[in-house]
Amino acid sequence: MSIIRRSLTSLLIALACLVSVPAMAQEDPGKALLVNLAEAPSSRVEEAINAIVDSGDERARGWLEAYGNNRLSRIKDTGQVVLVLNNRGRDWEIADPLTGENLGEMSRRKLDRVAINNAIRGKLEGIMAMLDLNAADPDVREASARDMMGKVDAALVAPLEARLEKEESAAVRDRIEAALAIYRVEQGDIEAVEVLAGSLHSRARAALNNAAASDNSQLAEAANKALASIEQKLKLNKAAETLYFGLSMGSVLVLAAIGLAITFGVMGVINMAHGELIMLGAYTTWGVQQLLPGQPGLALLLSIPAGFLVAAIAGIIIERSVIQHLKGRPLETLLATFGISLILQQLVRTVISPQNRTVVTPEWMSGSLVINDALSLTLNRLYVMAFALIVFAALMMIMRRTRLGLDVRAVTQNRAMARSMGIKATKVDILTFALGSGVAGLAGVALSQLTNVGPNLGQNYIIDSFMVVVFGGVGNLWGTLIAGLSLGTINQLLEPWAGAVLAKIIVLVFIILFIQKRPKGLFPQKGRAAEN
Amino acid sequence: MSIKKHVKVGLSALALSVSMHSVAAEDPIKVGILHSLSGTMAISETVLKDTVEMLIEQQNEKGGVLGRELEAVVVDPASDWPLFAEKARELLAQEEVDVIFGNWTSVSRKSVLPVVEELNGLLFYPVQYEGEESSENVFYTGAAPNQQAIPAVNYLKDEIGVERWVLAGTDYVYPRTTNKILETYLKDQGVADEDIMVNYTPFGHSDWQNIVSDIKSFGSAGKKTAVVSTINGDANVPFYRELGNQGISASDIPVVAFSVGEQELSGIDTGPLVGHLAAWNYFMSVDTDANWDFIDAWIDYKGDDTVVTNDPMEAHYIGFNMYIEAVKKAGTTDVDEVKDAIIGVSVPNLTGGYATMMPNHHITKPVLIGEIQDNGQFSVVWETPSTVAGDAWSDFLPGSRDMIADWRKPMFCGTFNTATGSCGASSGEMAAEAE
Amino acid sequence: MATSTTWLLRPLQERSTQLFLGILTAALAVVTILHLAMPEDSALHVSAYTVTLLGKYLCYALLAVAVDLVWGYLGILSLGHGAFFALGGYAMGMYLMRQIGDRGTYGDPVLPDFMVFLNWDSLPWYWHGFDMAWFAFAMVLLVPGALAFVFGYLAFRSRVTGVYLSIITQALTFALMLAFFRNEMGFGGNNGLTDFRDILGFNLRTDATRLGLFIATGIALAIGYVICRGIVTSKLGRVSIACRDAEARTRFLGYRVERVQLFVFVVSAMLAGVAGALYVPQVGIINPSEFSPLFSIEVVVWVALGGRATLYGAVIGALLVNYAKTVFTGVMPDAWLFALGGLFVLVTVFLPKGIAGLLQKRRKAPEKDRSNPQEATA
Amino acid sequence: MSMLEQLTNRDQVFDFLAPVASPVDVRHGPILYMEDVNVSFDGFKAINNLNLTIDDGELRCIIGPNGAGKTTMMDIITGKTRPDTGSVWFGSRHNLLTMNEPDIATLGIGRKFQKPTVFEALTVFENLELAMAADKRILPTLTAIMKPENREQIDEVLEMIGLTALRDKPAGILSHGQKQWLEIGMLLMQKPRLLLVDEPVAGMTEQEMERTAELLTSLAGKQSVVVVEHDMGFVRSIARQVTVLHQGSVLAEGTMDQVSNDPEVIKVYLGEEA
Repeated sequence: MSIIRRSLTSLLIALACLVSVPAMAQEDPGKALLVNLAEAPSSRVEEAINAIVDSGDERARGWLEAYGNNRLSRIKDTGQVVLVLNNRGRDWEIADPLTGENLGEMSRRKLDRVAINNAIRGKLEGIMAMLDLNAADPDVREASARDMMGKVDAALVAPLEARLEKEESAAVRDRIEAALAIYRVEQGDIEAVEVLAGSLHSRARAALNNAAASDNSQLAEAANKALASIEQKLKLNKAAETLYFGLSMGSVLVLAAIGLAITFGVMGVINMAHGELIMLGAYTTWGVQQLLPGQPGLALLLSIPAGFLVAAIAGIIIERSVIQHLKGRPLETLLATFGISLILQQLVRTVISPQNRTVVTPEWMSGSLVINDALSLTLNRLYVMAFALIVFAALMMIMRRTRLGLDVRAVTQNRAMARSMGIKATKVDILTFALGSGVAGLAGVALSQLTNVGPNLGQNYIIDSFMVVVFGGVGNLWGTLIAGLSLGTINQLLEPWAGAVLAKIIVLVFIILFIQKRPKGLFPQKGRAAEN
Repeated sequence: MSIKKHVKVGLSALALSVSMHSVAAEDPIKVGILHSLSGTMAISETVLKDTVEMLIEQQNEKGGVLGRELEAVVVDPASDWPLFAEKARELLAQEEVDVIFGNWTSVSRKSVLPVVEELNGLLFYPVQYEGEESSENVFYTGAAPNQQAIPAVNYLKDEIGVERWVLAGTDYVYPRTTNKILETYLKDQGVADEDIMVNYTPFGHSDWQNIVSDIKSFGSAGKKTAVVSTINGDANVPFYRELGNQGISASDIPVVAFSVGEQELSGIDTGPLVGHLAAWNYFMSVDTDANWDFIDAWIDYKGDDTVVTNDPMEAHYIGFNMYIEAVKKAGTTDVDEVKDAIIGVSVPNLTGGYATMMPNHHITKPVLIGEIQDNGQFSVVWETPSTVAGDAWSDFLPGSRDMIADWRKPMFCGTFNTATGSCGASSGEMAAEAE
Repeated sequence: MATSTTWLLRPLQERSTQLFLGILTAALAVVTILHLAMPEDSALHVSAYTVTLLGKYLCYALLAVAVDLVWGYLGILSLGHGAFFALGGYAMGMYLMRQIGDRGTYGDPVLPDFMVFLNWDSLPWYWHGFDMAWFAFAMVLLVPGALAFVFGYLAFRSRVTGVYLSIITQALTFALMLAFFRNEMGFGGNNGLTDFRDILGFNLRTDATRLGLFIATGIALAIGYVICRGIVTSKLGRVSIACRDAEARTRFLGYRVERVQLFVFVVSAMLAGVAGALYVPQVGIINPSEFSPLFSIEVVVWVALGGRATLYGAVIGALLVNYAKTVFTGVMPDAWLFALGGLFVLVTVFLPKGIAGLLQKRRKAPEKDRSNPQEATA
Repeated sequence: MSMLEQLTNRDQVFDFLAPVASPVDVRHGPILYMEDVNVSFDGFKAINNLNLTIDDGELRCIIGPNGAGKTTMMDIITGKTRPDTGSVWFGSRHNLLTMNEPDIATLGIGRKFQKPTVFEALTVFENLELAMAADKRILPTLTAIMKPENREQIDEVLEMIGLTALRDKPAGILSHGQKQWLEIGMLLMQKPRLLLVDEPVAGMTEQEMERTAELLTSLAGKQSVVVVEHDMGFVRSIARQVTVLHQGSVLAEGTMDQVSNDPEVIKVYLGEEA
């Protein structure tokens, strides 16, 4: 899989080098190979592939990648095999797989894709991995060795063993041995079981499970022993994993709620449009990615400030046009902002589109951080978690250390007094609301990496956000943080045995009951001020 | 004082009804379009509204039918189920439309059904659904479970050699029924209980971490495992993202989806999904001239060459043409005449075959299995040798095993019980009422 | 005894109430006559469609009155009244389902269709009794009442107020929505309950029954209005206003604020339940989306638009917004949300006292309808 | 205001001014008895070993700088705040610490807030109606009908607090002083055994003050009155017994002259504020 994903980029690189290579002789052997592949009936595809591999042609890898990625096509009337560089829209950009020369655009109607399916793709991955085993970078070798696991077949054993001789990196050796062991266990080799004893890799476990089920009693026994030893480790990892899930869900809640903690918690504006501000942030990410095609990473980074600004400006507009007229009427703000949220949603539907938009996840955010074969932390969530904490810290700083923070606290505690001390209350209001909205925008940027970017994005988070803020105690950022994380964790802990829906319901009921016990939330504002 | 206002409201309400009443143009054939343009379902349904409008435009360019123009009457039921019933009533009773194309969700169809039957209208329903229904007034141009689920499972079983099954779905009637059918079917095929894992999630479920990791461990038991996904709409993006990030590739655990088409994929970064599967009766990538022409027309209509087509759009395409044919055949738009005329009508579909309206108001469709490509398209890897006729009553559910629907006289019954040889109460009686 | 009913009779001597009832009866009469007497094709004929539509509006109006009772006069902004509405609706829906009997698709004499094809083998306990009208109708009042009682008892006893209360009412209805979406609950999941046949033996698909339901709703609204008006004009009404504006003070006068709140809250919930019960047979379906928090908020908006703490304002608001909805979703399908949203914003900003406020401005000495947008909420 | 004298002297006529036959047992000892009461709001000790006894029919003035705990003390007596330690008895039978505000109120302790709180949305008349001693449970309140004699009572009090003219105006429009009076009027309607009056003359004109003074003094004897006040002049004009609170405990007690010559008190007052 990972290989397929990297494919297009590396393919283009490959071609780049190709162009530099002096033009090929008249009858390029590659041509025959490709045509052979393109025209092979599904039964003979494998031969065709092997033919390409055996040809030892340095372009082979590029071709196979293109093939595995549905980027090989035949021009219907000429029968020529071409590389599809861009396969979106009505006309596709194609290139010559032999020279890499760009052949311009051609209507997709005229092209006939060289068919592939998962079975072949699986084989292909094995072969690719095999090729990558010779790569210079040991990490690439290890990765491909991991991909080998469970893909080894009789054909691959010999080359792998050969490779094992040459290999100096211990990590890679272990992988290869494991990969071979899986094959051997499947062949009923008892010694191999030992090799897999410690491994947490699912493929290894699969192999052992099969062995345990086999009628060869010794093998079964050995396998069972190995499995038992694995089970223990698995339990621990599972626990760690669940905790991670909880925290990551929690941090999403925190992100979604933290902006509200300011507009609602600090300013007392029940901002029903909060969700839509999040949505704006997400759409900004999409927009920036549209402006910078091909650089999702950069686009994502840029959309952090952009998302903040867009949402903040929207916030200012809302504050100026509506909320300032509703001073001291919190529940009226609820109604007005509810209206605004309807408008914003429909605005996105009509201006952009009712459909969801694609937000690309940059390379460095996709995949997962592998702790061990059983425990790997998904990167996008890891980043979101970090992001949430940073945003929180930044807010804390602003509230505690800056003049704005001071003014905000002053104004919220005693407006009249603050005024008489020369604080421009209106200005503070604007800034506060802008800040809260901006943070909502940031949340949107983060969420665009986890879920849909569509008109309904906001609605899915607004209620949760309110729950978090109220549970944490209105007007208390720490409360929001703790509340978010704990609710997320509780939810994920419940999910395995209660199921997703029930877990959510239980959490809601828990909040309701909790508010009975502590009517002002986890961290209520204390003292005389809180009385009235 | 307040009271004056009341009068106003009251009267204007009447005024509304009156005004609506007075407009009942005789000449054009009125085509009601009942798709949500706002609310949660707008995501999927707006394109269907555009499709029908486009088809009407094209038909009018061909000079309409029976020398009469077609005219679209669009309303917005706003993803609000009771509103669907109300709007259907508005279309039939006030606007007096000749036919309705509409609905997506089962619940909206269920809410509209009594209205259409009572006012004896015509409804073309373009979405794959759970079956277990056959109404005199509804034409199901989407797939019934036997036109999607069963063939897909067969493919996984026979071609990929899957032995262990995860049935994951959103918790509503379509996945529930489909999974019930599949469970029974798989068990008949000798799959053991412990090799089937069923999981339901709420609408728009966004946190899939736990479930995906469960699927992962379920899949590491040794046998080849596949996920049969009836997960609906919005929940798919986070689901596939989680799959990708937890490193479940199509070659490890393929996911075959019944509700994910080009439209949904256009909202997902498909890079990580290459190789996962979907089962439909139409794919945009199908290489036939009819299809390419349809796509080009659609692109021109929307003025954007990145727009996609999908299965429900083809269903409307078929349904619309069937209606036109039926009207020509009957020589009138009279509902009862058209109902009789349309059975047996067959029109070309977009995948190079023909779709025929069966007596049970379902149509014949080919079943295609497609693999997701990195450009949000599907590449067809398998298809049924011939078209499959939609089965209103599943053979794998205890309640409906013996039931068939046939809307030709003399049987004229949506729930004919072959065991008792009698027509089950409901639809028969409805028909009676409708007369 | 006389004294125990005077609070109910008091409103009847009141000019505003008399007017309200007068108009309502007149409207009912006019619609009925135009529907029955006028020939189908006449421009004045009121179609069954319009009758049902108006019936639906009246249900919403009753719901709005219930909300105004707690929000306007008690200062409790409930963002969860949709829950009581829906529960009433489900109670009625269950009755209607049981009435289908063996005419269901699968002809099962007891089990509703959705239970048959999700192969439930027997009726869950909580479905028993709903085949009897009296039981079902009792439940229409008792279930929402009971929920409101338990919830209110907990909340008011521990003095949860203001925004906190609003948010947990929202949590309540949200939790219920999720619960009812689950098919295991045995309420038909997302599809809810539908395909109803008849009520009390009358076929729901005949215009006569529709007219009957419409009139019944009108009467229910009248009764509900009088009850609320009765409470509001009684000493208890003034006490609840006292609770709204100065809770502590009221306590020091010796009133048990939490009990006042609980009483009014439960009454309001029951009214909402009735509204839901009448709503279901007219729209022909009940499903969990009625529990959606957004719906509850929308109801509050109706009240705000009509004018808080003036019961008739709530009615005006409900009728107006829903009428607008019907029209806009027809004439400007793609843009009606703009209109609706814009309406909400403009009203809250420029008409803090709603339409009723406008009307009151015109008269010299305002009647005893007071709203107090400031405070009241905090 | 001579009128007012008469009123208050001839209370057998205006029986509603007479003390109610309440269950409070004052046969042996004081009507209010506080011992070793302590309260602290997150760390800050608002009340510190407070001991205070009020005798039946006594008029007691309590003075003290801001933050001396005057209001907190009232909160404790009326059940709004629960002390951390100590005991508070109403008569010798009722332990106030076991009761909630409504119970305490019905038992016969009336309170006037520092910041006058009346029901602004209700008319003056209705404010008094709600205060009127009556069965205050739900259903009785719902079915309550205004009897002629109740109406008289209210009118008389209206008379007394000089708001007859504003009878049907919403209380929201009243001036600060008028609100004070209305609230006192509400106290009278409650017919309490013990009145707790927090800064009754704040924002009142000279003669308003005098009337208030006369009213309060006239009440003493039949009902026990505890007045918290900043205005020394006013205190001197009514005070018999004065208690000085400081930092949550009793600093001095005695007649006005005694306390005003007490060096401690002087120090405190000069120390903080005059």
